Amino acid sequence: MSISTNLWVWLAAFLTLTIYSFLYKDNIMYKFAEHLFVGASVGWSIAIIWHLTVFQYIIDPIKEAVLNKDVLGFILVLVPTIIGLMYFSRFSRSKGWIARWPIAVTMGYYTGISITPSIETNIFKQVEGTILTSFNPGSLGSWWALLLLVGVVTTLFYFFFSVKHAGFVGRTAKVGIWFVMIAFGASFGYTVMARVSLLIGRIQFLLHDWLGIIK
Amino acid sequence: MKFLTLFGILFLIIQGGSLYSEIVVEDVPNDAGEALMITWDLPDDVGNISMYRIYRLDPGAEDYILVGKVENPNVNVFVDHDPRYPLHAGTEFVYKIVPVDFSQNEVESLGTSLAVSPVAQLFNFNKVNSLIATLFVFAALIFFLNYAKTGKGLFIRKIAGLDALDEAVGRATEMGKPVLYVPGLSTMSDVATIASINILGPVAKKVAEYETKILVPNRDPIVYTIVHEVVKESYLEAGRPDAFDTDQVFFVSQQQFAFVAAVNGLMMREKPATNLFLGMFWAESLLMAETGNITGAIQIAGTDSVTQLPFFITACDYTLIGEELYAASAYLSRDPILVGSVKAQDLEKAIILFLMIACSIISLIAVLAFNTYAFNQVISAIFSF
Amino acid sequence: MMKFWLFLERLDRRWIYLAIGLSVIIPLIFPFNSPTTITPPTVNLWNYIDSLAETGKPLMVITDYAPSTSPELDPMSRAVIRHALEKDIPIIIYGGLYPQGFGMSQRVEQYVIDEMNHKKVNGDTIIYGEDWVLLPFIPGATAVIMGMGDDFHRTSPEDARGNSLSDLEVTKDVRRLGDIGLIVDISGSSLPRLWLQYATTRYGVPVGVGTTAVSAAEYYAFLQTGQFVGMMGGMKGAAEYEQLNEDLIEVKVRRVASIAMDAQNAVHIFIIIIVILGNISFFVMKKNKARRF
Amino acid sequence: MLFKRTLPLLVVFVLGIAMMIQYFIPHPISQSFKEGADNWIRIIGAFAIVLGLASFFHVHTRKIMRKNKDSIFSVVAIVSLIGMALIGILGKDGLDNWLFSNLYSYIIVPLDATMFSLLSFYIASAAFKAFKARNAMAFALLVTAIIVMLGRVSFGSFLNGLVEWIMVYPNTAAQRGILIGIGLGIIATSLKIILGIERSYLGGE
Repeated sequence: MSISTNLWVWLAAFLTLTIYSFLYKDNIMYKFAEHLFVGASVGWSIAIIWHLTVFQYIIDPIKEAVLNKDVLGFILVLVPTIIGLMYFSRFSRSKGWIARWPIAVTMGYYTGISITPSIETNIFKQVEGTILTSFNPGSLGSWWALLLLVGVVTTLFYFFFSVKHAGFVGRTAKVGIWFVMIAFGASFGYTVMARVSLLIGRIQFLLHDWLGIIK
Repeated sequence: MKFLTLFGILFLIIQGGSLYSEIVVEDVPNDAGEALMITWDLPDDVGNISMYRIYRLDPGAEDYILVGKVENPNVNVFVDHDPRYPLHAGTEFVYKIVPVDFSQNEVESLGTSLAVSPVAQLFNFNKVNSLIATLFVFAALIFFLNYAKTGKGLFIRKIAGLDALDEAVGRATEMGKPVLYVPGLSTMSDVATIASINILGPVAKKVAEYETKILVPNRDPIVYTIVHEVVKESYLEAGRPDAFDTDQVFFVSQQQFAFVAAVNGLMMREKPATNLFLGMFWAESLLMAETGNITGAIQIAGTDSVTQLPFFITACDYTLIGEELYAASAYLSRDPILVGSVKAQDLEKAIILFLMIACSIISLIAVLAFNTYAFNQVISAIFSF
Repeated sequence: MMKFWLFLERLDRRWIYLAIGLSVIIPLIFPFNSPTTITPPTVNLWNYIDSLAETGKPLMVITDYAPSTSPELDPMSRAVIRHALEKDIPIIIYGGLYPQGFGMSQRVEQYVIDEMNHKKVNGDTIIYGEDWVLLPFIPGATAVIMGMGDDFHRTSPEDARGNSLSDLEVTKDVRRLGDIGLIVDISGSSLPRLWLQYATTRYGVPVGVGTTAVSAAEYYAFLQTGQFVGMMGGMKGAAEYEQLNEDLIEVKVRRVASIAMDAQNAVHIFIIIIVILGNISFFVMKKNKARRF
Repeated sequence: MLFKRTLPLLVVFVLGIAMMIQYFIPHPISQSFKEGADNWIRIIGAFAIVLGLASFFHVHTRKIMRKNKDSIFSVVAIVSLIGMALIGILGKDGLDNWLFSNLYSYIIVPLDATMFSLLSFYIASAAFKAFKARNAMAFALLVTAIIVMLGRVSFGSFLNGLVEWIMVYPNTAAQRGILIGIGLGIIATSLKIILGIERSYLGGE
């Protein structure tokens, strides 16, 4: 193994190092990499939108509809295209409000589809998993399941907004916060490994793919 | 059609299953008419059979096609729902079951079924529980909205992170530095983004009143469009429309880490006195919050992303946890109607708590005292879908 | 001593960054082979794969991941493939249901071949088609699993090099998924559950899993119920597998995951130490301040 | 007023309710309505990028006009944007163009991965700076974090059982509590939007 002869690899290695230089302090190399990254990534998104959305969802269906004389199909693509074009009214000082139409369609769509899945995954599933369905005083697992129920109940108490957090409610909510803190500590500690793996990946790239120091 | 098959089954039962072929085809309910269930009587010589092949005759077709097989000779049910051989609601299909012996030869068919068509339903009865919950939530909200109009019970408990907003904006004013507001990295599809925009309004207004500057970088172009209008409007409401600079609210990049690279650079260069991270965040939460710590900004975060909360808690001065983010617009405005909706949420929470505890107690009594698991089945029927 | 605590209290973050960087770089260049304790999920997987040697049924290794998780998952693919090649278990290497996985499987294949051919112990080299086969990417998502379940050769008539599957020693008797001894899905996503759902439930092929440390938590439940035969969780799981390879079948190669684990251990220990030291300095300083006022 | 406010709010209401109802209807008509709506949203969303671009160019041209030492970086941003977009759109083979895919793999991918990997430095410094036992709860947080971290290293496997217990019971309990609260918050916020109670997203009059 020896140092890479591929110019692309050298470019990637250079950019990797410029980002790490930010750890020391902000500098011109980082500023260069940052602006290159932002510009190139927006350019990339545009190319992707051009090929995958503009062609696949607008131009090709319109062409197809025209060829097949499919009036309904044509209208079904034309209408959202016109609604989308309404965004451009923002460029005008007096007609900017027209952009509210595409925004209204987007809001209606997303709020409408978010409700029922939230009921199912955030509420039903969590409630079902928490309810105790059997209890065997001799088995440790049963006691842990009870602890789980206590944890969920007390955590929920913390989220009561229209009741003063004093007395019973206050004490219960406090227990809930304990559960929350333990959970946060656990997730923090658990995530370290995944993050370090990312760094190992980059260092392996530098030492193996670029410098060829390690196998 | 379903009733016909039911009659068919009844008829077969009465006849002892001897007159007609014993292959029964039924519609699978609560779907778009994409599946049929076929059952048949096990033949007498089950011991010589290795598997069954299920053949289907599509309308207009000349030959049966193989749509599946059952590799256990003692199983006599098959659900035909394979995207490779789709079924269509309203057209009739005929099935034939052919057993296969241990030398892989097909033996005599068990007969053919009546022609049955799958039915597309107008309501999915498996989701009736979600529907009831949705209607209940609706009713609770409307009830509390009306109740709120009476002006009673507008109490909301203290939310430290929101109380600190004033102080945080004030600090930026004193230092003559801008306020940085990141409305999350997601699109409008995350309701957390909407919640963040609802908070941004009052915050931007306060910033405008204090004659400070607010910087709002955006990752999603639609969010950018909306946020731009909200901030502009807030400056107008504060009576300082001329102080609004259109570049204060800007679009950066849709690439997650390109956005972070730019925002981190911005923090290092502009040194905002206050950073507000409210909305939906992923791995970038800590990247931004730690950079903000280095620049010494006062930081308030709020997200419903459970995986990122631990990082905001460690790196920010105040953190709105989950539902607190959604209660924020009511808390900040004290608008009776919005407070009413928070009360509705509290009622729903109380009901959920009651259900969890009551169901646990009842099912424990049922299991321990009466030794029956019947109630557990009721519970899973209520909460599954 | 007081000075030390004061120094810690005011420590610039950049010293920590430097220490973290060194904790990763040094072990990668000079591995120190920290001990690996082997856990049951990994042993179960290793044993199951080892037992395939007796049945003669092939092993299917699926590299269902993208470059972002490859530091964690590549070592798993390599270790499993090494194991199978050492024990003459026929292997089918497959990139999984998404196109990116094919690139991963090509890379892993190349790496293992290079390593094996360098060794040339007893002049014993490996031969494509007799020892392993690389499948191409097949579009169709879930339908591909069902297709393989019914008729393997019809779903994937050729391998990635254009040979007919019925001409290759490894695959000529694999008429359907049920003829495969074990599927090991290496993935950081929820795809192993999909394979479980289709391959195991429908076609009775056992599934083992290799996954990232983050996803491992959710798979424990499936291990307890015995739905997966075994699991490698994160870099540590891969390191355990390498250890088993070395201890039980004497595979002596550069243990990528074990080396990465050295770095992981160093970073974890470093963080724990600085947090503890930070707290001591916090209390010493607090006491000190209290005394002064 | 009608076109500026009332009708847009009506659109939100009607579409919101329609999307909610379609969820309960398995009939093919409802399915194709959903697919159609998905397509519409995709098409409409594609146009917003133009506003994003306008903002991008406005910000950077202004920085260039200002002619200070950082102006050059705005040139870098604009040039790389235009270059990347043109190669992707006009290049041979479309998105499979070799230059486009190399620019992606050797510029965007390493920058992305390296930014992401900065987390391993920040997670350490955040732990050092913030994990101070200021009170009992902060103590609980830091002790759990240390136990879990120890349990993850090679020689900490004696803690495996404890770590798994923490992840499965207290951790799940708190997450469930938070998730239920979030669910209620999402539903309430969505309903407020659908009913037109919360309408700040539309801007002023």
